[in-house]
Amino acid sequence: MPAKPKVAFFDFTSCEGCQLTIVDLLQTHLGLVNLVEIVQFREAMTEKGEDYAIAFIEGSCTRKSDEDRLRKIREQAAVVVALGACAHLGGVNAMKNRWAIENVQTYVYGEDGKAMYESYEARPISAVIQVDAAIPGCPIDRFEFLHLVQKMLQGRAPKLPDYPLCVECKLKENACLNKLGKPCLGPITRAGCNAICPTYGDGCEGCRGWIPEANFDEMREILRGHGLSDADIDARFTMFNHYQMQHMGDDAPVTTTVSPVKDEPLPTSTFAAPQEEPVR
Amino acid sequence: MTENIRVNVHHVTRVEGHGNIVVDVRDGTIEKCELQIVETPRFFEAMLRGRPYNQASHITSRICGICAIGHATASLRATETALGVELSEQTRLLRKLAFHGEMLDSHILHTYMLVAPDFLNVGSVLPLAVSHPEVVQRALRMKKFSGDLCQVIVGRHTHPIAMTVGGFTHFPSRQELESLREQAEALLADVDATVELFGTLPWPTFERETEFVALVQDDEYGFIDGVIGSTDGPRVPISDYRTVTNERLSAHSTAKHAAFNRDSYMVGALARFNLKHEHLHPRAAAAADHFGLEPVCHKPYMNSAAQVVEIVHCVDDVIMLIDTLLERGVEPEAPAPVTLKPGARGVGSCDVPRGILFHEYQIDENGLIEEANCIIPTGQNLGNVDLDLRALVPTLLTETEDQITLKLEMLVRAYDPCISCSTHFLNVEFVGK
Amino acid sequence: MSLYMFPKEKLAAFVEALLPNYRVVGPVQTEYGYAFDDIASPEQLQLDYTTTVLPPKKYFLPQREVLFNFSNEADDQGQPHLDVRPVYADVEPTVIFGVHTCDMNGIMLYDKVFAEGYKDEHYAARREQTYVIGIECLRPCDSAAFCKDMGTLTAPPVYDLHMTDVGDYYMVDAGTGRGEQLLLDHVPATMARKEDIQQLGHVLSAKWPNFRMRLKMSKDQTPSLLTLGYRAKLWEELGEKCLACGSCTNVCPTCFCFDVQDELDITMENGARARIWDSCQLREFALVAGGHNFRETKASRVRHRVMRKGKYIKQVHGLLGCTGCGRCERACLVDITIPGTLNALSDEMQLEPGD
Amino acid sequence: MSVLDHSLTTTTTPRAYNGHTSIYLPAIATIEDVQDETRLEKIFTVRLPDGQNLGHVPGQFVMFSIPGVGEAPISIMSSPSRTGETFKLCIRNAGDLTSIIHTLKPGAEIGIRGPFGRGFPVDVFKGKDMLIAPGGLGLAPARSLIDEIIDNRDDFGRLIILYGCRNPQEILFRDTIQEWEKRDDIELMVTVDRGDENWTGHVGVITTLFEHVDINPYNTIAVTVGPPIMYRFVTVELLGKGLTPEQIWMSFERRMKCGVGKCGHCQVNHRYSCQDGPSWTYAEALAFEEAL
Ligand SMILES: Cc1cc2nc3c(=O)[nH]c(=O)nc-3n(C[C@H](O)[C@H](O)[C@H](O)COP(=O)(O)OP(=O)(O)OC[C@H]3O[C@@H](n4cnc5c(N)ncnc54)[C@H](O)[C@@H]3O)c2cc1C
Ligand code: SF4
Ligand code: SF4
Ligand code: SF4
Repeated sequence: MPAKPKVAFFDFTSCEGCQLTIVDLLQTHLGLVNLVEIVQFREAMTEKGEDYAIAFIEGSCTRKSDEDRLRKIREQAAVVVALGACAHLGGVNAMKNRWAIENVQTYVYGEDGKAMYESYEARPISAVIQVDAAIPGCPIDRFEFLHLVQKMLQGRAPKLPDYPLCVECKLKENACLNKLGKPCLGPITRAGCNAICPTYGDGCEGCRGWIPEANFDEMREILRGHGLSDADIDARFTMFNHYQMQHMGDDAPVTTTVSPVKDEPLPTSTFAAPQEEPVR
Repeated sequence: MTENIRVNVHHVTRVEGHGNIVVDVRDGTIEKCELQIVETPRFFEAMLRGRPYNQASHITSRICGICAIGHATASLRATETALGVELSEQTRLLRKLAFHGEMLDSHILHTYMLVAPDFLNVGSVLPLAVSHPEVVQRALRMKKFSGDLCQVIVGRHTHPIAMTVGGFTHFPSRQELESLREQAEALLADVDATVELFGTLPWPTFERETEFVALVQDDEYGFIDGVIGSTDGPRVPISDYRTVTNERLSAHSTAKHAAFNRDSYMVGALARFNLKHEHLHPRAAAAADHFGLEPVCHKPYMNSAAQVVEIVHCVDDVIMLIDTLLERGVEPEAPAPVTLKPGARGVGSCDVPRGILFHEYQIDENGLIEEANCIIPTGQNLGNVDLDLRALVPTLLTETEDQITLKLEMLVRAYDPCISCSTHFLNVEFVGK
Repeated sequence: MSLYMFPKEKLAAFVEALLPNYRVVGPVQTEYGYAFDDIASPEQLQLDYTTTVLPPKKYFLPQREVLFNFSNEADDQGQPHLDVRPVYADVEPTVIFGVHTCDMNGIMLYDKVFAEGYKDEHYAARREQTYVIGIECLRPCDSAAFCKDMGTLTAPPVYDLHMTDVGDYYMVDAGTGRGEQLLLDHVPATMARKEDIQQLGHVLSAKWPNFRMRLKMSKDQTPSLLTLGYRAKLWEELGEKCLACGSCTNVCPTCFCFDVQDELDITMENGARARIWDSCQLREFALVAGGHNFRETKASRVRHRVMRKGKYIKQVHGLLGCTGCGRCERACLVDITIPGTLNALSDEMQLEPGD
Repeated sequence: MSVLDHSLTTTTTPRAYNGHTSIYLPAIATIEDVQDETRLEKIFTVRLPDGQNLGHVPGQFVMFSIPGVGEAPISIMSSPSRTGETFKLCIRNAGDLTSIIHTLKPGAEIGIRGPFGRGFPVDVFKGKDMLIAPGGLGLAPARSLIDEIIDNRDDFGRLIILYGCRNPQEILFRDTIQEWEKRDDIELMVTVDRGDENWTGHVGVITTLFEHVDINPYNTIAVTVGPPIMYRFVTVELLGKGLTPEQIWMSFERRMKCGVGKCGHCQVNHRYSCQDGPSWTYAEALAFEEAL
């Protein structure tokens, strides 16, 4: 067998759940460590190698200052894989892009605190560096990760399904949630997670991104049929895919604005702002 | 004797999230000694604005991959309190079960994969797999159980699916529960072996008196709801959490610290042990004895020992909870109804692996979130870590920088800082300030 | 074969007696309806049920079926060698209870598809090991069914046993010798007497008025209607609406298209080649290397499905590809239905007088 | 005769392996030789277990597989007359599986199923003038027929080959083409859509060659193999020369997963291209809206 490829994991703005999912995969598939040599995995090891061929990047890029680190990784790695919705789509992080950055900074950290927290429009890493493959999901599906890694080791392009979740949902013989009046984005979301959310009774939230043929108009009609307001539907369309919606411009299938409105006033939280003097 | 030391441990590995320790000692005096957080801010509170209330738990579980069930639970409790939701007994039982799954997963990960390598003198879990394969295999077995438990109840551990406002969207079958119970019984041997292993470790004896804060319940060593308790005495209702987390300017930096009755307090397993050890299951109490853990224990390194005690407790509690559920039978039930009204406010709290966590929301009459606040355990601990570091460093000056670095890292690791919980932090110190 | 009967309360004993020797499956109640599933105790079996999400085809052509295992292990010289072993996987003697007449028509078509041309041994292995016990439909499942239009209200000759509820008894028609044996070995059934047969006749003729017709044409006209309507505007309209989610084909008792995928174990030396249900409604179904897609538009895919149901399958296998079970209608989130489509097509194709 | 005569369908029994039969189980064959042909194509010489003869007719295909990667239909390049213990395949690196196939070295074990599909009815062609017009990679399957004709040259009338490629680099079998050029019993013309500095031959799409040939429409069979778009234009030329649709043969490449008429992918209207094709007459194709 040829030398094991050296693999490194990196995290940017994320919850690190995808890396944890890989740790979980090791519970049942410890043999993975025989296929690759892990040289960097901050969540599990102290050792750090800078010589790697495959880089898995978790998390969105949300700071200008992170771009350099991303470029360094790109220079070193032969293959860069976006790991999980944050890296792949921008994910939940991009919900904040609805407002100007000062708006969210002030809201969370107050007038004085905002300057201390560097941030800019959250984006998928493909917006900063070239990405060779993506493993979607929030979190990733551990078996999809394994299969895609195996494909890469075979020298193949890790291809994702282009069809919607409903396919997998039907094969599992789930009762269709949309038929039961519960909102589910399965019809427009890329399959590959084995329809885990509908299987557990909760509608798909679109964490794997849209299929190429997503029929947003009919999807909206279906959700309206459940009595959902347009605001609610927009919120669903943008939970993981805010960045995509933002960058679809006028074609974005949303009824409200997804990008900052000029000169919006800066709000402060009516909940405790960290500037307050001791309450005691 | 090292007169001048500079320790700069970047990206403390093996903690969830990013942290840097900076120590600067000149001529025996501490110039700087702090745990810096380099995690990018994520602005969850801001993002929640305008979102439907039933999205909140799904969004906030994404704050942290390891405390996902904890965040979802705190979030649901906040929403439910705001919207006047009464939970059924079945919902409470199932939530506890899921919560235990996460508690076990997190504690096993932390103690076995992040803490044990330090004590066994191997760099990390990968070399540990070579030097102590049986230890790693046991850890993976135990972790698999906690993963299976989460899967059966809420679909998955990281970002639970079936927990929703007012109840659940999926229910475990009798068969699944029976099989989990069997697995839990079978796990007891591993649990005993765990206590044995951690009993042999040379826990550092460093000690510093401080205040401990945890959720306390009347009749159990619980993790969800209750009142906020302190080893300094007071009991505070959850709705008044702000008087506890109380953010103020600290003496030695411009950043803010959480402080209740003293300069800082500690949350997490040790705090829970100190506050409610009398409700531990007997096997867990015996484990505490075995480790020489006695309330009130002021040795921060012993937080990891307290986590092992909680592992023992949770496995027993899982068996008990499953027995209860099997006896009552689990029936699919619709989530409890909500009442929408203008300006509804609610606080939810639970004691996640790393300590007490608060979510607070204000929800409008259309069910859209107007305001949100999340206070995470690591943020509350940071002030205490700094004070520990300042007390610890002078005792280490005779050691080599490598040894110092390791001890400091181990201290930070003992707190199990889940820094990726990057909602806003209460305490951040910046180099140069 | 012969007609038998046994008291309804003996059904439990029948199932009980089968359980030690067979995998017994049948309709069971789920949280939201019914599904064919394994029966562990007789009370789970619900013979009075509305149509399941998936038809019993999953027992003959499972959603995922391993075709063969392969290995690439190295010999003594370290030279890897390819080895392949066919799998007629987990085929155990199975008894399926409660198959509706529409679904038996689906099985009849499957029998042809997988036997004609090249014989599919994997299908045959499952089919041979499976006893089909039908149940006569006396009432329509729900408003989506149009079995009466499609002529699938009577049981086709694919069953081993076929049961009709005649009040206190089940009348059982033994369709095969092995079915007869299965019955007589496991339940005290008696030969039906003349008056019982008469009663069966009453029950069977009384059922017809319970069913309504939904098609504006006879089923025999659908092939020519579809030939005429190949270029109808209707397909564009349906293509606009369609979600391309494949639900209609996955739930259909007569759809059988599959994809083939290779899977590797963790060593990457061994693995399996499996077939997995596929759907002509999906974008990639007819896409080939180089990017050419023979059915690029959703309209062309929707049309292909309906053409298959109402014409192509009949041309190839002699049977219509729709059993009127109504599953696709229940599954579709945008109301694309077979009766709706055929009726709309028939409307669109009405030539104006004088044309 | 119906448009589709099923008697033409060549049904080959699947190869038994280890005593089992499964139409999906490949025989384990060995790659004997690999030759680079062009930038994109390689020629693989394949040996079946025990050197069994493949037993195909021109125009048929095999399912070529690398277990663990996948399986794809590949036309048989060898003519039956030149198929002994081995046969040849010409494979273009077009994607997932074929890129891995291109990494195979002699000695590699692979899976072969087939031959499958309806090939060209060579017996029916006997005594006829043959006009063969392949485009690009289409020369590979056409080669099987051409070699069969060359090896039984007396059984056929004229042999006219009109070969078109996009550019000179894509031209397959250059050496063989040179040999053909030398023969006086083969009328050969090659064209490229776009030439380069070294190209001295004909430039223009394949249809521009047709004006240079005269045929006897009453005794000619035309066979064209290439991308779908080519058929549309070539058939116009052929009809213009007075051929009837029944005299024009073509090969249809659709996605195929099973090769045996089950998986549904290769359907052209109601017909399965893997069984009722891949070789069809234009007359048959005209009856299918989806064909061209
Ligand atoms: C009857 C027939 C004969 C063929 N003969 C040859 C030949 O002699 N030489 C040659 O190089 N190629 C030939 N092809 C095309 C060859 O099968 C495809 O190039 C190959 O399948 C591409 O697979 P891939 O995995 O490399 O490409 P990808 O683009 O990665 O393929 C994606 C998927 O599409 C399927 N697919 C893609 N293209 C085709 C296609 N044209 N036909 C069927 N399935 C396809 C593959 O099975 C695969 O699952 C023939 C195809 C057919 C139908
Ligand atoms: S539940 Fe969702 S994913 Fe499943 S079939 Fe219905 S719409 Fe599709
Ligand atoms: S069902 Fe939807 S939200 Fe859930 S994991 Fe899959 S793609 Fe993500
Ligand atoms: S096409 Fe629809 S109604 Fe007809 S058999 Fe299939 S699922 Fe049933």
